[in-house]
Parts: sequence; C-alpha cells; structure tokens
Amino acid sequence: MAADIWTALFIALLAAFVGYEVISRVPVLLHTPLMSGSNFIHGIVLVGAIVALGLATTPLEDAIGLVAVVMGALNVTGGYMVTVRILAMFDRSKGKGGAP
Amino acid sequence: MAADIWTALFIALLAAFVGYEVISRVPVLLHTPLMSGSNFIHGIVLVGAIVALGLATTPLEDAIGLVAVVMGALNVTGGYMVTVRILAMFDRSKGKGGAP
Amino acid sequence: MTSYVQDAINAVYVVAVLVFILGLKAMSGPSTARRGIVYAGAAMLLAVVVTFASPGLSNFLLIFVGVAIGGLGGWYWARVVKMTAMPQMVAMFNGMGGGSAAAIAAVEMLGHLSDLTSSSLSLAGAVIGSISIAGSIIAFLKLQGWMTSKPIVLPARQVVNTAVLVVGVGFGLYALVVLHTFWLLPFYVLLLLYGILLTLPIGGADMPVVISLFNALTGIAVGLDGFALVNGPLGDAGYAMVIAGVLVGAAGSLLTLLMAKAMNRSVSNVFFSAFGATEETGAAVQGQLKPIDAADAAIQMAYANQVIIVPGYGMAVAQAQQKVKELADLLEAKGVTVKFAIHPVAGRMPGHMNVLLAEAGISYDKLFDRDEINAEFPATDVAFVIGANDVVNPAAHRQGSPLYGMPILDVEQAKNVIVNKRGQGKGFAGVENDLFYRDNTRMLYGDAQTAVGKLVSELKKAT
Amino acid sequence: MTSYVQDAINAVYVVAVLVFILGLKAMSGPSTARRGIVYAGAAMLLAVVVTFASPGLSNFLLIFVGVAIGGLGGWYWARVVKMTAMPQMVAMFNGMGGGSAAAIAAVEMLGHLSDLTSSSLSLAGAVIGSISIAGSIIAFLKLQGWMTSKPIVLPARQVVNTAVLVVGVGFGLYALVVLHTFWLLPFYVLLLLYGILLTLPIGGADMPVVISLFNALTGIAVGLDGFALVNGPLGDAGYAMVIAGVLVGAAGSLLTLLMAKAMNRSVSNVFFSAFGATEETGAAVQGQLKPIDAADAAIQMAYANQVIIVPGYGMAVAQAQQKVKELADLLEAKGVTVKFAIHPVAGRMPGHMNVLLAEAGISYDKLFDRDEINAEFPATDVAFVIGANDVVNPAAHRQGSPLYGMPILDVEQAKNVIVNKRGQGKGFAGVENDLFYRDNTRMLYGDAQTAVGKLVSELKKAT
Ligand SMILES: NC(=O)c1ccc[n+]([C@@H]2O[C@H](COP(=O)([O-])OP(=O)(O)OC[C@H]3O[C@@H](n4cnc5c(N)ncnc54)[C@H](OP(=O)(O)O)[C@@H]3O)[C@@H](O)[C@H]2O)c1
Ligand SMILES: NC(=O)c1ccc[n+]([C@@H]2O[C@H](COP(=O)([O-])OP(=O)(O)OC[C@H]3O[C@@H](n4cnc5c(N)ncnc54)[C@H](OP(=O)(O)O)[C@@H]3O)[C@@H](O)[C@H]2O)c1
Repeated sequence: MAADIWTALFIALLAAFVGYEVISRVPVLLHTPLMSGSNFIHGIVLVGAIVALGLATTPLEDAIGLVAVVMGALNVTGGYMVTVRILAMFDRSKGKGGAP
Repeated sequence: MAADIWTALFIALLAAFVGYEVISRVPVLLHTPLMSGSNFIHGIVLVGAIVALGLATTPLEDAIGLVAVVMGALNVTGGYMVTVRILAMFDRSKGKGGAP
Repeated sequence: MTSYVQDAINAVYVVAVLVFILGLKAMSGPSTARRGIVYAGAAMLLAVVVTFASPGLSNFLLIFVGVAIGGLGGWYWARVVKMTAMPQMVAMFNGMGGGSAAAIAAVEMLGHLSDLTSSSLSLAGAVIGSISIAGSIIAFLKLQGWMTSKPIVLPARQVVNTAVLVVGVGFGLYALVVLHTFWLLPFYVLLLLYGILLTLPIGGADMPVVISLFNALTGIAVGLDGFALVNGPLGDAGYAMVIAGVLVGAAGSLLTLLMAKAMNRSVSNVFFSAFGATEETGAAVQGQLKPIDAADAAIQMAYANQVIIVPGYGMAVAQAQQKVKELADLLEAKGVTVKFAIHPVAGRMPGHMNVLLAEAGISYDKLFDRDEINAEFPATDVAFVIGANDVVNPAAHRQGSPLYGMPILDVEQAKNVIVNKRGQGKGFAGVENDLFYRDNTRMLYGDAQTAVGKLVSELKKAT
Repeated sequence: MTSYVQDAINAVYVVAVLVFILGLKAMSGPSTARRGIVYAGAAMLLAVVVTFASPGLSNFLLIFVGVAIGGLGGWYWARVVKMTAMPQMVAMFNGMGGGSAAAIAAVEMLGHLSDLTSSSLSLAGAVIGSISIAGSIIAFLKLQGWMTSKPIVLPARQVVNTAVLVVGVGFGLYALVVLHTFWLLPFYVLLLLYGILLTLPIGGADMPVVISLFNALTGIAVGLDGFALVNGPLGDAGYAMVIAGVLVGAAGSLLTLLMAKAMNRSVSNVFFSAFGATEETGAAVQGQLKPIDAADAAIQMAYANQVIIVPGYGMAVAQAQQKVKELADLLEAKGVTVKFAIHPVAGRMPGHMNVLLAEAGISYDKLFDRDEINAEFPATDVAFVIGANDVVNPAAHRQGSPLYGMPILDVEQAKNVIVNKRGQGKGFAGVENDLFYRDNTRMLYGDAQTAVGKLVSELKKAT
C-alpha cells in the first residue's frame, strides 16, 4: 500500500509538469475552448464512477454510485459536445494562419 | 508484476513528455551545456549500481557490480563538474539579457 | 485469463492517457484544436467501454441506465444550448464532474472507512469535489440570469465562510477517526454550503476565471479519487484518473492565472474582493457627451475610406452580431474597407468576440488582434465602438486608474469615433471613460441591436 | 521500522525527481542555467546518500571503494581537462553511464535470469548501454586525437554491422530462453563491437550530434534498467531511474534533432553517410585569391570605424582567442568599434565560440548573434574572418550547394573583408567558398594564432 502512494506521487508530479508545460504558451483566444476541453478530460471520472457503482453493495451505495455515474456521463458527453461546438466557431480561422 | 509494468509505462510516458516539452525551445548556444547537464542527470544510474552491488552474492556479480558503481560514479561526478565548468563560461552573459 | 483481460484494459488506459495529452497539446494551437478534441473523445470512449470489462463488476443494469441518462442528457443539452450560453454550460458540466468525484469518494468511504490512507485521500477528493459542484451551480445560475449576477455580499463573510469550511472538514475527519459513516452527512452538507458561500460574492463578469478555477479543482478531485482507488478496485485505471485529473488540475490552474492576467486581475482579488459590488472609481471627467443620430452616422461611415469596428460586451448582450455583419457588408459594397479590432478580453469570456462574429459569418481575416491593428487607427476615418467600454478606455494609460496597465485598443487616435451604448452605463471595471467626451467622439445611443439596425436601414435607403 | 525508512527514502526520490526536472528546465534558459545544475546536483547527492539506507544491502566496503574511485576520478578529471576538450569529456562520462547501465543489467540477469519480464528489460538495457559505452569511447578517442578523426569506412559496413547486431542480440535472447548465463558473454562482446563499428565511419566534426544521441541512448538504457528493477530490489528507486532515464532519453533525442538541424544535417545522414570521407563538391570558382600582409591588414583595421570579427573553427584549433582579445583591445584603444559575429554552429560544438571568447575574457555584450548583426555588415569597414569558412560561405544562398539553406553571416557585404586561414583548405562541408575570391576580400595566410599575433605586434608598433 504505502509503496503505491509513492508511485502515485511520482505519477502526479509528472502529470502536473505535463499539464503545466502543455498550456504554458496558449493564446487568449483559445482560453475558452481549452477550459472546456480540459473540462472534458476530467470526465475520465466516469470510469471511476462505473467501477464504484459496479462494486457497490448496499442500496445507499447503489444510489450514490448511480448519481456518480449520471454526473460523470453528463460531464464527459456535455464537455465533449460543448468543446466541439466552440471549436467549430473557430473553423473559419483557416484563412488566417494562426499558430504554427 | 504485470500490473507494475503498466505503472512503469505510465511513468515512462509522462517522463518522455516532460523531457520533450522542457527542451523544446532551447537556444543553440545552450545545446552543449544542456547535453552535458542531461548527461549528469542519467547519472542516477549510480543509485541502481549501488543497489546492484549491495545485493550481489557471487564474486562475479561483485566484480561487475563494482564496475557498475565506478562507472556510475564517474558519470555523475564528471557530468556535474563538466556542466558547471561549461556554464561558468557563460556567466559573463549577465550583461546582455538572454531568455526570460 | 483475468490477467490478460486486465493487461488489455491497462493497455487501453495507457493509450488513452497518451491521446489525452496529445489532444490537450493540440488544443492549445488554433489550427490543430479540433483534431485534438476528436482524438481525445475517441480515447475517452475506448477507456469507458473497456472499463465494463473490469473484473468483479456487477450492477450492470444500473450502470447502463446511469450512463444513458447522463450521456444522452449531456449530449442533448450541449447541442441545443445557444452559443452565448456556453460559459454557463462549461460551468455546469464541470460541476457535474466535481459532483461525480464527490459521490465516488462517498461510495468509497462508505465501503472502506477503515483503510485510513484511502479514506483520507477520498475525503480530500470529496472536499474539493463538493466545493466545485456547489460553486459551479451558483456560477451557472448567475450567468444564466436565474440569479442576480451582482456580487452578493453577506456580512462577516470571511469569518463565516472559514468557519463553515473548518467545521465541515472537522466532521469528515471525525468520521474517519470514529469510523462512523453518519458524520459524513454533515460533512457533505457543510462543504456544499461552503462552495455556495464562496461563489456568491463574485460578480458575473468575473465568472470565466471562477469557472476555470473550479475546472482545475475538479481535476484535482478526480486525481485524488484515482489516488485513493489505485490499490482498491480500480488498479491501473486509478492511475489513468490520477494522470488525467492532475493534468487538468495543473493545466487549469495555469489557465486560471493566464485568464486573470489577461483581464488585469489577480485570482485572489477575484475571490475575495467582491469586485463590482462597491467600486465606483474614476476621476471627474471634463467635457460633454455629443450625441449623433443614425442618419448622420451612416453618412459618415459610407463616405469613409476605412472603418474599424470595435465590438464589446454590449454587442454580445444585445446579440447584435448579425446586424453588424449586415452593416459591414453594406459598407464594403460601397467600397469602404471594414476591419474589426478584437481585444482579447472584450466581452465576458476569452475569445468571446471571435466566437460571436465568426458565428455571424464574418470572415476571420477581417478580425484583427490588438497588436495587428493598433497602428492603423490614426489612418482610419471612423472607429465604430459597439458596446465596448473598458477595452477602449484611455484611462488604462494613466497611473492610478484601476485599469492602469491593461493593454487597450487606441481608438481615440482615429479621425472620428462613433460610440454605441445605451446610456451612461460604465464598463465592467466601473471606471469613467473620457474617450466618450473627446472632441472627435460622437455617441450613438440605443441598444446595439436597434442602433446598428437603424444604421443598416439608413445605408439601404441611401443606396 | 523498515517501512518508515522506506517511506523516507521514497520521499527523497520523489523530491529528487522534482528537482531534476526543475533543474533541466532551468538549464534551458541562459540566465537560470547555473542555478539549475547546482540544484540538480544537490538532489542527486541526496538521492545517492539515502540509497545507502535501502534495506538489505551489504558489500558496503566495495560500494564505498567504487564510489570513491569513480567519484574522485570523475571530479579530478573534469576539473583539470582543458575547456577545448569538453566535448570528448562529455562523451566519456556519458559512455560511463551507458557502461554502468550495461553492467547493472548483467548483475540483474546473472541473478534472476528466470524472471522473463525483468530479464527482457535488462537485456534491452544491456543492448543500448553497451552500444553507448563502446560508441562513446570511439567518439572520445577521435575527438581527443588519439585516433584519426577522419571517417573510417570499412567495406560492406552496413551488412557487417547489421549482422553483428543481430547475432549479438540473438545470443542474448538465447541466454534468456535456455536460462544459461554463459551466452551473455558473446552477447556483450558483439554488442560492444557493434557500438564501435557504428561510430568508426563518423567524422570528428559530426561528433556533437553523435555524442548527443549516445547521451539519449544512455538515458533510455538507465530507464530500462529502472523498469527491470522496479519490482525487485529497487522498489520506487526504480521509478526514479525510469523517470530520470526517460526524461534524458526524450530530452536528448530532441536535442540531437535540434543540433543536427542547426548544422543543416539529418541524424540518419550523420550515421549512415560517412560525411566528409569522400565528398568534394562545389562548382568551379572564378577569380583569384588576393593575399595581404599583416602590416597592411593592421593599418586597414586601425583606420576603420567599425571592425566585425568573425571567428570560426580555425580560431578554435589554433587557440587564438587570447590573441584575438588583445587585437580587439588594441583596436578599441584606437577608437575603433569592435564587434564579434557569432554563428551558432561556428566551430565544432554548439556555443563553441561563445565559450572560447568568454574564456579569453571578451565581454559578452560584444558578441552578437546572426540575427542581431547581419544587418550591420554593409556599414562595416572591415570584416575580419578568423578560421571560419562554411559559416560565411555565400554558397548557402545557392540552390544545389550542399550548404544550401544554412543561415550564414553575410560577411561579403562588408566594405572590406580580411580572411585568415592557413591555405586553401576547405571548411567542414568541403565546399569551395567564393567569398575568398571577391574583389573586396584579402587573404591573410597563416595559422590563426601566429597571424593574429603579427597583427597585434603591428598595431603595437604603430602606436
Ligand atoms: N473577455 C473575458 O474573458 C472577460 C471576462 C470577464 C470580465 N471581462 C472584463 O470585461 C470587460 C470587457 O470590456 P468591454 O469593453 O467589452 O465591455 P465593458 O467594459 O463591460 O463595457 C460594456 C459597455 O457596453 C454597454 N452596453 C451594455 N449593454 C448594451 C446593449 N444592449 N447595447 C449597447 N451597449 C450596451 C454598456 O454601457 P451602457 O450601459 O451605457 O449601455 C457598457 O459601457 C473588461 O473590463 C474585461 O476585463 C472580460
Ligand atoms: N558548432 C557545431 O556544433 C558544429 C558541430 C559539428 C560540425 N559543425 C560544422 O562545422 C562548420 C563550422 O564552420 P566554421 O566556419 O566555423 O569552420 P569550417 O567551415 O570548418 O572552416 C574552418 C576553416 O578554418 C581554417 N583553419 C583550420 N585550421 C586553422 C588554423 N590553425 N588557423 C587558421 N585557420 C585555420 C580552415 O582552412 P585552412 O585549412 O585553409 O586553414 C577552414 O577553412 C559548419 O559547417 C558546421 O555545420 C558545427
């Protein structure tokens, strides 16, 4: 157990760096789609919710697990759709270069 | 066992991203010190060498382990010293700005 | 057998994480952004599907029902919502993620309260997830207009808020210590309350920063849940949650800072100063407002060589973008060069103006950044400001002004300036704008949609 | 007890990894670079020290002896070596890392050949580590001049090399399959041989790229070793090795590509074309070389308003930097403005010129990048090229030339050009340089140290 926490810490540390580096030079124009896109990515919470509900044993756990799944699914599909729609607005950008 | 390989894969994946991102915009001027600095960082091999020798049981393992430790120690101290010396050359750069 | 299945599942998670990162990377450049989200979406789908194969799951019917309700609901809602309601949509879906994280933590704590490491991590995830869902819902209500978007400032709020937070977390810790799940109830109630109290005093205009911060928080909550679950049922899927969550946590935190910086605020200022509630700064301004009517304004523009249109928040609330497009088309038909000057924080979310104008069908190569267009104002006959205020306020050049240091569009250098707004309303920062009093400035009063509409009919008449 | 010790050790590794990353980040900006390496060094020291506390270790005496020998040796060697020998030093220490990784893999395979996953990973680490040490030693010998730095091209080398590699790896796999450690011996021998064969055909001037690639390879070998050891004795220290190793692997690979790009080569070209062995391209050049003697050159410079000095590889091999500094001081004493134009790949390692000139005490704000100074040549009275050739070759502007596309210093636009070199030797790319034949160019023949020395004495005489 204890060892795995350390492993997870290594992972968290690296993930934080990656997240930071990836965003570090983004134009203001893309702040909103990027916020929405990263919103979509934490929709991975649905995976955790499925497992939690799948392993729930009492009715209370079932109920809370169901709430978790519904909310997770809302997050993931809504987040995806909103991002796609926002980015579709930028699609006319084709003409004008933009970042390399 | 099998599970830990996956964990290590996650870690390797993230580390590769971090390495890539960190270097992605470096001026030519710093290529040599950076090469030398990253050379130093893989000197962490010394840690592995110490453990390998520390757990060696046969004379052959002892001998090879000793070679590993000596080489690892050469890597780490030499890599450090060389990098410091190269960077010391750049120290006059103070006057002239440089990257932010 | 199970081991191979587990290996296959893990492989999918590793690939999914890889694609998430690449997707996020792609999303930070305009030309690759769409590809990025599509790939990330495919990876997510895969990750969710393989999770069903995880060993030991039951309750499949419930899971399907839950995924179906949430999935279809989210899909539908996100499709039908109007483009202008996007910020509150993002807030809402983000809140859902935080709620899900809090609920997962609850299930975990109900089942395994005795494993102290896991429960502590779950508790932390529950704290952050609860704040995120409650706060996001308030943000949603404010932006949607179902609640006043004015800051709501309760008495002694710093003290009360802190007390709610501390007592709430105290209940949670007590539950872990006495191993009694009942105490999780007041814990959740108080934490949700804290999320509400934290968000109430924040004005609607600051919401993009707030949403971004809650987004980062949800990421961290998800990461903590993943942490807690790694050794339990989730195995390596836990790592996928840790990575995706922390990734978003870090990226979102940075994004929050960048956003706040782009509008010249600090994050703590956003959260703790109840900006806009009381502020009413600004030196007394000399001069007079000189109105102009639509007919005269139309003539001035029609005979100009170059017109630069500067849209702002007022254009967005009035939904005037279609009319603006018509106006631009008519002017161009008369041989006038029309350009749009887009300030990065014009409107109420980053990229707001680009999104609206692009939606109205205005070609992207007529939109210019601050840096690209500022030099052109002196050679411009008419600068037409539609519902913008702060982003053209020369007070930004004056030390001491609350706007000081914000980069602005130098509209005042144009030969003539026509400003459309409804009356004497101030901008988001609440600062007087002496641009409106300058000799070369005329005021075209009225709601942006109506006013621009009138310009359009005048121009049509003239043809 | 052990568990707490283990936790403490792990915490140190996590912190060490964090500092490594921050250190590497800092090292990629000139102003923060020194701080970066110092922090990384402190973290490394800590990581090594806590490793001694790992549970179950014995053999402490041997370990101390090994660390002492290697540590003191590396320290001393790196301190006393001349600045000009830095590239081969880096190669050597990098090779040591690869060798260490290969040796660790050997110990691991000797002890636990039966664990297939770990041994396969160790084998992979051994392959890469062996190539890296053997190749690095060849690179060292070439750069140190203990072996000809000309490409050594053996007949049918592609076939032979591939055969050596395949058979070698075959022995290794066979050892894993039959569980007999004896077969590791031919495995190691052939892999070391492969590393030698791979590096022999590469010319001395390409070595920076090669060293950088071996550096990345060593990183990967270390990462693989860590991978193999994670479940075994190392535990989370294995992860630290994986992270540091892969970090360097990725950073080093990118750095290799960037370096190759900066000198207009591709990496596969470097490895497989034996560049410089046969090449002798270049169109016939019209015109004549017009020599100048030191006295005339000195006068021209002394009466100039501005002199730009362009140092190149020849200045480095001749060790003329001190003389150059004297020259610059004398000219400045006479009121001449002296600037240095530094091409990024002048010399034989990136940053070579900056390092040498800075070492000689020339102030950094007299050194200018290509971008900063190219526009100044037309207004310059004398451009003085010291042992540079390719970086000032106008052929780079001509399609079809091997140099085509390389950004150069536009020396030919100066009013007068004085070029110091020993004779008619070509530059690294082996291309004729028609700059030397231009009307405004004069050749000052001789070894750079001697020639610049003469200029200095002439100038002193004139005072
Ligand atoms: N973009 C972002 O991400 C973001 C996010 C949050 C905050 N902000 C802040 O928001 C501000 C944006 O500047 P801005 O110049 O776009 O807007 P602004 O400074 O908020 O000014 C908007 C102006 O539009 C007028 N207006 C309101 N409704 C109108 C209507 N229906 N028709 C015509 N005019 C109308 C108002 O005056 P009347 O009342 O007299 O009509 C007001 O002066 C900046 O201070 C920025 O920092 C930006
Ligand atoms: N910086 C890097 O990282 C790096 C690494 C590898 C390769 N390279 C390559 O190296 C080249 C560098 O260009 P460069 O212009 O600096 O050098 P170069 O093109 O190699 O030319 C050097 C010139 O110096 C002369 N020279 C040699 N020894 C001398 C001495 N003792 N005194 C005076 N002159 C002497 C040679 O002519 P004589 O024989 O007639 O004297 C030769 O023409 C580029 O092609 C670059 O791509 C660079």
